[in-house]
Amino acid sequence: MAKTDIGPPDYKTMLPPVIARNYGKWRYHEIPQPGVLVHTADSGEKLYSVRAGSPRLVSTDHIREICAIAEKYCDGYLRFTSRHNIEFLLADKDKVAPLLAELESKGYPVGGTGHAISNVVHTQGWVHCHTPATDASGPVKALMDEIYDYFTTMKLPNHVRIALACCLNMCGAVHCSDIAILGIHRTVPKVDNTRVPNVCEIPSTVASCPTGAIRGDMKNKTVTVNDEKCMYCGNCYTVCPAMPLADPDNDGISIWVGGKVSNARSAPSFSKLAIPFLPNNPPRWPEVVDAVKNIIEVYASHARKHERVGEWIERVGWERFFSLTGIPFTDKHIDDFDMATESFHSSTLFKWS
Amino acid sequence: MAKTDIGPPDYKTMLPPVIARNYGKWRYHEIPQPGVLVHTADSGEKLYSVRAGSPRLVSTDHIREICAIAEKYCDGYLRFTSRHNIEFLLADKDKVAPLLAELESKGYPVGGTGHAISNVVHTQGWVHCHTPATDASGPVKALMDEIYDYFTTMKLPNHVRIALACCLNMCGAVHCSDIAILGIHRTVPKVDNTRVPNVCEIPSTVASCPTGAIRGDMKNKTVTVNDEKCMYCGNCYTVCPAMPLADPDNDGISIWVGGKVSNARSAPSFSKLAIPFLPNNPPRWPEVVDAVKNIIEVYASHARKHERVGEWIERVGWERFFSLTGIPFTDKHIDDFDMATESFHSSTLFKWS
Amino acid sequence: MPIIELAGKTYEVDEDGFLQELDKWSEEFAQAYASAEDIEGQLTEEHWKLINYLRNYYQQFGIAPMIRKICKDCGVDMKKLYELFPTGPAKGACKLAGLAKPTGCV
Amino acid sequence: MPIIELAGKTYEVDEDGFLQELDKWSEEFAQAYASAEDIEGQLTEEHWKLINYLRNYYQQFGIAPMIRKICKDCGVDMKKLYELFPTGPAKGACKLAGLAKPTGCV
Amino acid sequence: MAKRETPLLDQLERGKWPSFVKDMKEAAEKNPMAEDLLGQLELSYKDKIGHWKHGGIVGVKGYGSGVIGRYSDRPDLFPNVQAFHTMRVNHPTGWFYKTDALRRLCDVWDKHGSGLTNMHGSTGDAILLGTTTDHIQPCFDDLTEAGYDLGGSGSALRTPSACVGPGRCEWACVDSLDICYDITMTYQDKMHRPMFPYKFKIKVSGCPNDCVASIARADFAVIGTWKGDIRIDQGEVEAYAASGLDIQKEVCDLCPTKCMEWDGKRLKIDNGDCTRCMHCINLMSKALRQGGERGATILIGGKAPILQGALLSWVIVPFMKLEPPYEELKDLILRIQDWWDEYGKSRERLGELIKRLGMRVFLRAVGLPAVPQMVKAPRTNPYVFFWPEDIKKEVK
Amino acid sequence: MAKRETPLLDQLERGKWPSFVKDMKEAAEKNPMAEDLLGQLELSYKDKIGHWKHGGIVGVKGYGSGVIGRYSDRPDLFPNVQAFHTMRVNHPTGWFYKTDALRRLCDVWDKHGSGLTNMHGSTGDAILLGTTTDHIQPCFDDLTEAGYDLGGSGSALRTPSACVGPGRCEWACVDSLDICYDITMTYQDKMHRPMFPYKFKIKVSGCPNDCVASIARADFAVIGTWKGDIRIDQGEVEAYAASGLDIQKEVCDLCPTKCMEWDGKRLKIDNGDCTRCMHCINLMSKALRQGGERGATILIGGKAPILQGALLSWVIVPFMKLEPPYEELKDLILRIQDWWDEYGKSRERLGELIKRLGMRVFLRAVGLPAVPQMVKAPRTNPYVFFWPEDIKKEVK
Ligand code: SRM
Ligand code: SRM
Ligand code: SRM
Ligand code: SRM
Ligand code: SF4
Ligand code: SF4
Ligand code: SF4
Ligand code: SF4
Ligand code: SF4
Ligand code: SF4
Ligand code: SF4
Ligand code: SF4
Repeated sequence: MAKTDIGPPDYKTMLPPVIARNYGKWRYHEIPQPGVLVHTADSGEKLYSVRAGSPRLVSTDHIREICAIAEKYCDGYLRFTSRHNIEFLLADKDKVAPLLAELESKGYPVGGTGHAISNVVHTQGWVHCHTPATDASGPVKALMDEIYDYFTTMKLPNHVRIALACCLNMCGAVHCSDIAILGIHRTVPKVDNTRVPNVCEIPSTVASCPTGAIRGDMKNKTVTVNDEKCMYCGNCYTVCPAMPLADPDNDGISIWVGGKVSNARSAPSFSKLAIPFLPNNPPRWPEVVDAVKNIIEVYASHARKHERVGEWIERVGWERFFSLTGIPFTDKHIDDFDMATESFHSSTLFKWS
Repeated sequence: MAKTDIGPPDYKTMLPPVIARNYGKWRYHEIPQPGVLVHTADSGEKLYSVRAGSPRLVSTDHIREICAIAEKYCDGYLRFTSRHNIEFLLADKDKVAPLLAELESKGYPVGGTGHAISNVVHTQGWVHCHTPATDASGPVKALMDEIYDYFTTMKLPNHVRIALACCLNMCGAVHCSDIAILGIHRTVPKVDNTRVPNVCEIPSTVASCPTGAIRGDMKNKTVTVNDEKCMYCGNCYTVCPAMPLADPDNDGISIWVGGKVSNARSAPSFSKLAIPFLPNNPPRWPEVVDAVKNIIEVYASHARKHERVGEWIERVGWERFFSLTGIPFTDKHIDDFDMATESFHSSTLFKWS
Repeated sequence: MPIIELAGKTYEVDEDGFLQELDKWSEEFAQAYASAEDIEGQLTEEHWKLINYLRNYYQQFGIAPMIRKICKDCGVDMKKLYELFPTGPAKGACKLAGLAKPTGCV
Repeated sequence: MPIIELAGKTYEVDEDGFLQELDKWSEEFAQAYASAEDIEGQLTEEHWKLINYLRNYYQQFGIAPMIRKICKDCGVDMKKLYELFPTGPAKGACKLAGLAKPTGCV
Repeated sequence: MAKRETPLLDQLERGKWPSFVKDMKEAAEKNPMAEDLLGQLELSYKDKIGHWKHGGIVGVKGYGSGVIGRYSDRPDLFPNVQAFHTMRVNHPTGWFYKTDALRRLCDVWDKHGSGLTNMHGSTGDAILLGTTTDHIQPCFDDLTEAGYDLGGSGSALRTPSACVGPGRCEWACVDSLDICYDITMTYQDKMHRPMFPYKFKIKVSGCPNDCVASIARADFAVIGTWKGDIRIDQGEVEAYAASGLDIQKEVCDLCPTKCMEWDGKRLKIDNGDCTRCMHCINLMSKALRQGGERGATILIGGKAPILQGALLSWVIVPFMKLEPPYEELKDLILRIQDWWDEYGKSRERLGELIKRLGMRVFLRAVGLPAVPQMVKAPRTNPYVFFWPEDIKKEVK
Repeated sequence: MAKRETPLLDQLERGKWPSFVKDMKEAAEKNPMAEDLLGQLELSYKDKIGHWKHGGIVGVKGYGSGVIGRYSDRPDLFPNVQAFHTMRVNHPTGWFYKTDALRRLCDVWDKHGSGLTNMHGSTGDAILLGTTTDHIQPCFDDLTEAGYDLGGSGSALRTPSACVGPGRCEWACVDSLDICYDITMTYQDKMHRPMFPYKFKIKVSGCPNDCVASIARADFAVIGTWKGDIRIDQGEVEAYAASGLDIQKEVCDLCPTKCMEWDGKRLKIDNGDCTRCMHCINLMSKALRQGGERGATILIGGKAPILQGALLSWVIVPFMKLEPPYEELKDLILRIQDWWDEYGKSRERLGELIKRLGMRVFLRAVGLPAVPQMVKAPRTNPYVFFWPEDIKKEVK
């Protein structure tokens, strides 16, 4: 029988010697060019990190290629970032340029540092999950192709964190991203009364609904859904397989803006609804790509230096965000859930546009 | 039979001629001294308003005395303000000084303008209501005696609006005041099972409870209260007389701060809990008076010019408010109702004190 | 609590004259009590329609109906309501119908 | 849906081997199925205690109990639980007990 | 001379602020109700508890509101306040009085009641504190004779109120007094004959300073505002500066949108960014005038905490022109009340109903368009409802 | 060469950003599972719908978590992905790898699975995408052989993660890597054998920049911070200014508490007002160093929107010193989990439970004092509960 509970490999065995020597004693850093970080330790030693983009969904061969590069330039040391980029870790300054050259020749985008758009945190989509309202890897690839330039340069007012989740479970950082792409269903689950009794726990299913749209039908050991109260979140499907709600004609994507995670300057905050619905249009989701690009560009040309997307919008006001981006404001933008009234404008302090 | 639906007297019949002539054509105003407003019209005409404090609970004789003064100096024209002060309206500048002299001699405080503390908006208390947890007129009188000076001068950073309500119904401006004094109960209602069936609507009583602490007992045509879930709001008593909750030993007063109504600079906002409980100590409520005075004085010495109480606190932080005032922070200050988590600190952006 | 005597029977009522033992209600009570609510003479069919409606509603739901509902269900408008019960639906009609004193409306 | 044969009877199960017609469950089913969940030989009294507990709970409340509750009510700790059902309470125990496939735990 | 001993209340005669106890004693001199009130209040001060029974339904013929019934729980000790009802008298809009009218009110009240009043109640009425059941109707008859009518109570329209506005204030962007009076007269029926699910309050302020606290205390708030650039008299600005106002620090730095610039000589305002907060205008009333196009922002839903927490009114119409006869406004009020009346539960305020059913349902029902000015920020939760017409019907 | 036609997916091979389709095709060359995955994904692109069935419970002996079961709903067309489970492999803390370790992982996966992975999943695991039921146990055996273990799934502790911290960053106030690793090793049992009401996530960031998004995505967030004055190297500040950084505009004006002053030569910070937002330090890493006393703020409750709306974690301990063996921290974690485990309903996250029962109940249960740092502002509603000991018992 296999050993259990051995835990992950000890990270200390994975650290390049320059890190081991200067662990916890870093003094400052610089970003001499997009994708290259130089950290200087108290000791004066320097660590060069070269950041390359990744599709995240990678084959073992691709990983082996990365390993080969790391062995060639980095004594076999590398890491991944919390946003799924690859970081090659070098002690030797002289190897940086050749590494960059090889990465370029092999088609690795180098960047994602400083005031850039880094990799898109995303999820499974049609590749592996059972509840997606859209694909994940596809829209991300289509989008990154289009905004590639923002990855490899640092010309934005501040960094822009984009995330995608394929359903309301939001496996990813969607609820607190500068720009978030969120798959949504728009039709109510179809209850399969023959299966519910055998595969679902009725009380759990009833309890799963945020709006109380589900009622238990004890006689028939099934449930009924009040269509009027259902907003297609899919949580009932998560607990009850006999209530599927995917609908090719009506599933699609919503766009959210202005969230952030860091405590820099302003407090962390949630993303807010910008566009309630865009159609699923595989393979390249042109409507989604255009919409995100438009928001980025309006932000790029209007925000002040160091302002995150949300900070910019808070300063100029949401009226202005909608008028500048040309995105229509609808009743769907107005919160009607739980804490709704908190978001209503309870003052006369608004702008005309 | 009496005429019905005649409505209130037409206000136009009550306007002094100088107002009738310059109605809607005022140009600017000045406050030459506390309690005196001078409004200049486009026409160049001037209106002098002299504001005097009032206990609000006034006898007909007191009103007749006011009338006599108004007849003597104002051709019989006066008004009351939205905070229950009296305003004598004069067209003749020369009568202002004699009016002030007479008011002083008769003990009328003149002031409440500009950066002052104006009259305390308050309610019925033990004088006329059935749900009070404290008196209204008494604490107000005791407080105003003590902070009288802030009424007759204009030396605060901005005006400070104080209100008092004797129960959670908050008949007054308590929920949006710079400083609010609120009567609270602290023990659960005592259900009189013999009376409930005849004097209460069970469904309304059950529905009246914000925390769902009340259950209908259909068999006995009465209700039961879950003590654990009851926070003594008294709303059940409002709809069901057989559930009294007044308790001389445990009723008392809570203090709230930082609310405002005007849209000047910052948006209108709710008052927030400063002191969860102070005892009812008639006739002069010394603990309450001291607590309010302390807050006023800390505000007076720390806020910047034009900052309302809430604006000052928002700038320096609530940590600082509690450390400066010496008011202890407790778990009662942390919201645990409905929108609770909205008020939790979801960032690392706080001060140590 | 005051006791009133109507058509030979005694009833416990509160200061406002609302019945304190709801099961003591009877048609005689309503009729005898009408004049106190400024209704002259015999209660008409229209009065009874409203009184019965109120009683049925209260028995079924345990609450007094909202005014709009009364008007809708009984086909009367506000004017008519006050003609029938000059002291108003809350004070007049509910009292004669033997409902608990309304608290929703102060 | 796959059909499995156990001790001479056929059962419809899902891909994970969870019973699809819950009323077909029997003690024979559980015993015959045990080896598939890495339990060797006869189900012991301790196994049955847990299986019966799970079934009773499910019948009463319509849901599978939370693990902590199982441990408390049956007087077992996590270690014991995994000893008895090496594939774990959700996969192993619930399957043999003929409960709907748990969804609360993925 | 009052016959009762009131050692506790006596202590509230001391001090510089005018004393209500003095007024009570004054009334008690000639009025036995006032005297017993004093006695009962003293008892409350001793017991630390109120001595009024719950509720009371009394009224005048033809009305369902306007009088608050009240009975003592110690009629044995205080027989003259056994019944002690208050009459809510609708004040003249803006609380303007000519003394003869005010004296008439006093005379009626001395004849029928305790001689004690609140000038005014916090909804705005002249509150006549305490009379007996018998006196209610005659008192009302005399009041109407004197030109007064009752205000609202119960599940009715409550007495509307307004700031002094054009009567005295240079900042009134709408005629708060006239609007308030017009509404009061138009809706007499709704005020006197309760027919709503619960109370409904309307308040009108002439500008965003909101001197009548409409945003916090009215279900329906009308707050004057303007479009167009703030008009600057640069000479007067300099005069303010010369007189000691620190324009950079006190004005520009406190402008919430930071849309003002002052170079020591000229003040510049980027009006597109201005949110009309009034701060700069408040400080320099001679130098700055609001923009030329006047109207009001309409906000709804404000209320005290019972049941689900207090609400501040929120924007539903950013800008509405308001000229007599105020048809657009009154039309909107009717549409809103109709909807509320149809769907509201008993004791459910307008704001609570909208919270329960959703703004989108409300907006559709009353025919208002969704605009960004309605929200501080768009929703953060993804629980979006779509309308049937948004959804593609299956064709297969 | 892949045998399936994938005209839609082919279009995603174009463009400069690395293509996952290229990787899938690469894997499909030698692996039939990968090939069928490609085919099924193409079908999804055509149909605009996923083709995976609901759920799946599979696992390895002795564990109740770590594998996500998955079955195709078109096994007729794609038999090789009829079962296609993913293994969540716990990453080395900080996602540091030596290539030999990484190659070992690839070898295991080529032997047992599809040859496709996510590096990494958004909780942090190395996700091995797709294997059959039969292969799960042998794959696990080979993984442990190679030095790896599974991560969390289900109602268990999830794989903790940490920012790079002291490994490379000058701003790490705590040893994010060591804390994360220590916790991971300490709680192996809680990770592999689900026993909670629902999932529980822990993330550790070295400073308020929160590069591992703990505040948004962890039930329990540890964020490094400091006490004491920010240390200023005035010479370096001047150097930044000389190099073109506009210190007034870019640094001081953006300081959220406006506690910085710059006179063109010296930078002054009023540290009592500083909320340690990192902004100035972020911009001048050479010139400014955090204060000398290091520790962490503990925040809890963060999560995605299901069920009652997303939550950001909130402060429960403003400052905790964190030195190995982190007893105080681990003690707190245990107390919290115990309480949650005792009172939480099925599928109720920690934050939701606290929302339901109240912070006061939580604080008392886990023995933490209430401090002002816990709230943005005190409550606005008057619905305050008092403790039994606050109340005077009737003596009468
Ligand atoms: C490598 C990584 C940590 C890791 O353990 O993997 C990292 C590394 C650094 N972060 Fe970060 N951050 C990393 C994810 C994050 C995240 C999390 C995320 O994006 O999901 C955040 C919070 C994002 C948010 O707020 O929504 C984050 C917010 C910051 C900030 C705050 C910026 C701001 O103004 O809000 C800084 C400060 C700065 O950039 O000046 C920062 C600064 C840094 C520094 C400069 C710290 C240092 O001295 O080493 C590092 C280089 C930054 C750069 O890329 O320019 N890092 N950083 C992560 C790289 C992700 C990537 O591949 O792009
Ligand atoms: C008379 C009155 C209106 C009425 O119809 O009765 C009134 C009258 C004026 N108010 Fe007011 N306000 C009156 C209640 C209010 C209220 C309502 C309240 O207190 O309940 C508010 C909102 C309070 C709040 O925000 O909590 C109010 C917020 C203001 C403001 C905003 C100040 C701020 O910085 O927040 C101004 C502007 C200013 O003072 O510079 C203002 C300004 C004014 C001006 C200067 C307007 C003018 O040009 O005539 C008037 C003299 C003010 C003074 O007293 O210095 N008035 N004012 C009310 C006097 C009440 C009293 O007796 O003290
Ligand atoms: C007299 C007055 C207080 C005063 O001394 O000024 C008053 C007195 C009462 N109010 Fe009020 N309210 C008074 C203005 C208010 C206000 C302020 C306002 O209108 O601007 C509010 C807060 C604003 C609001 O409406 O939300 C207010 C919110 C309440 C509430 C809570 C309503 C809610 O939805 O939260 C109740 C409870 C109820 O309706 O059952 C209430 C109930 C009451 C009752 C009728 C007691 C009851 O539960 O039945 C009180 C009768 C006292 C008595 O015996 O005379 N009163 N009440 C005010 C009316 C005088 C007038 O007509 O001018
Ligand atoms: C694989 C992964 C997405 C990815 O591609 O990276 C993932 C995939 C799934 N998540 Fe997740 N979650 C993943 C990270 C997250 C995160 C992000 C994080 O951990 O930082 C979140 C948001 C943070 C949070 O936990 O709140 C997240 C919030 C959810 C939720 C909503 C939970 C909630 O309380 O709101 C669900 C629904 C559930 O638990 O039933 C969920 C459920 C699921 C399930 C198990 C689907 C389900 O309903 O049963 C998905 C399985 C997909 C599959 O077939 O492989 N996943 N999930 C991530 C785990 C990889 C890893 O271990 O590294
Ligand atoms: S976001 Fe939804 S669909 Fe996407 S991986 Fe997570 S649970 Fe699955
Ligand atoms: S999809 Fe969501 S809202 Fe609709 S019934 Fe299911 S759980 Fe409820
Ligand atoms: S606040 Fe409460 S006690 Fe005071 S008058 Fe209003 S309802 Fe009565
Ligand atoms: S006092 Fe308030 S919380 Fe307590 S039972 Fe009555 S309504 Fe509920
Ligand atoms: S609200 Fe505006 S218009 Fe009305 S009195 Fe106050 S400042 Fe003047
Ligand atoms: S009104 Fe307010 S927002 Fe507009 S310019 Fe003046 S201070 Fe600024
Ligand atoms: S969170 Fe702070 S310590 Fe950790 S990597 Fe980011 S900046 Fe460095
Ligand atoms: S860390 Fe932030 S709050 Fe502190 S001084 Fe720097 S910018 Fe200001």
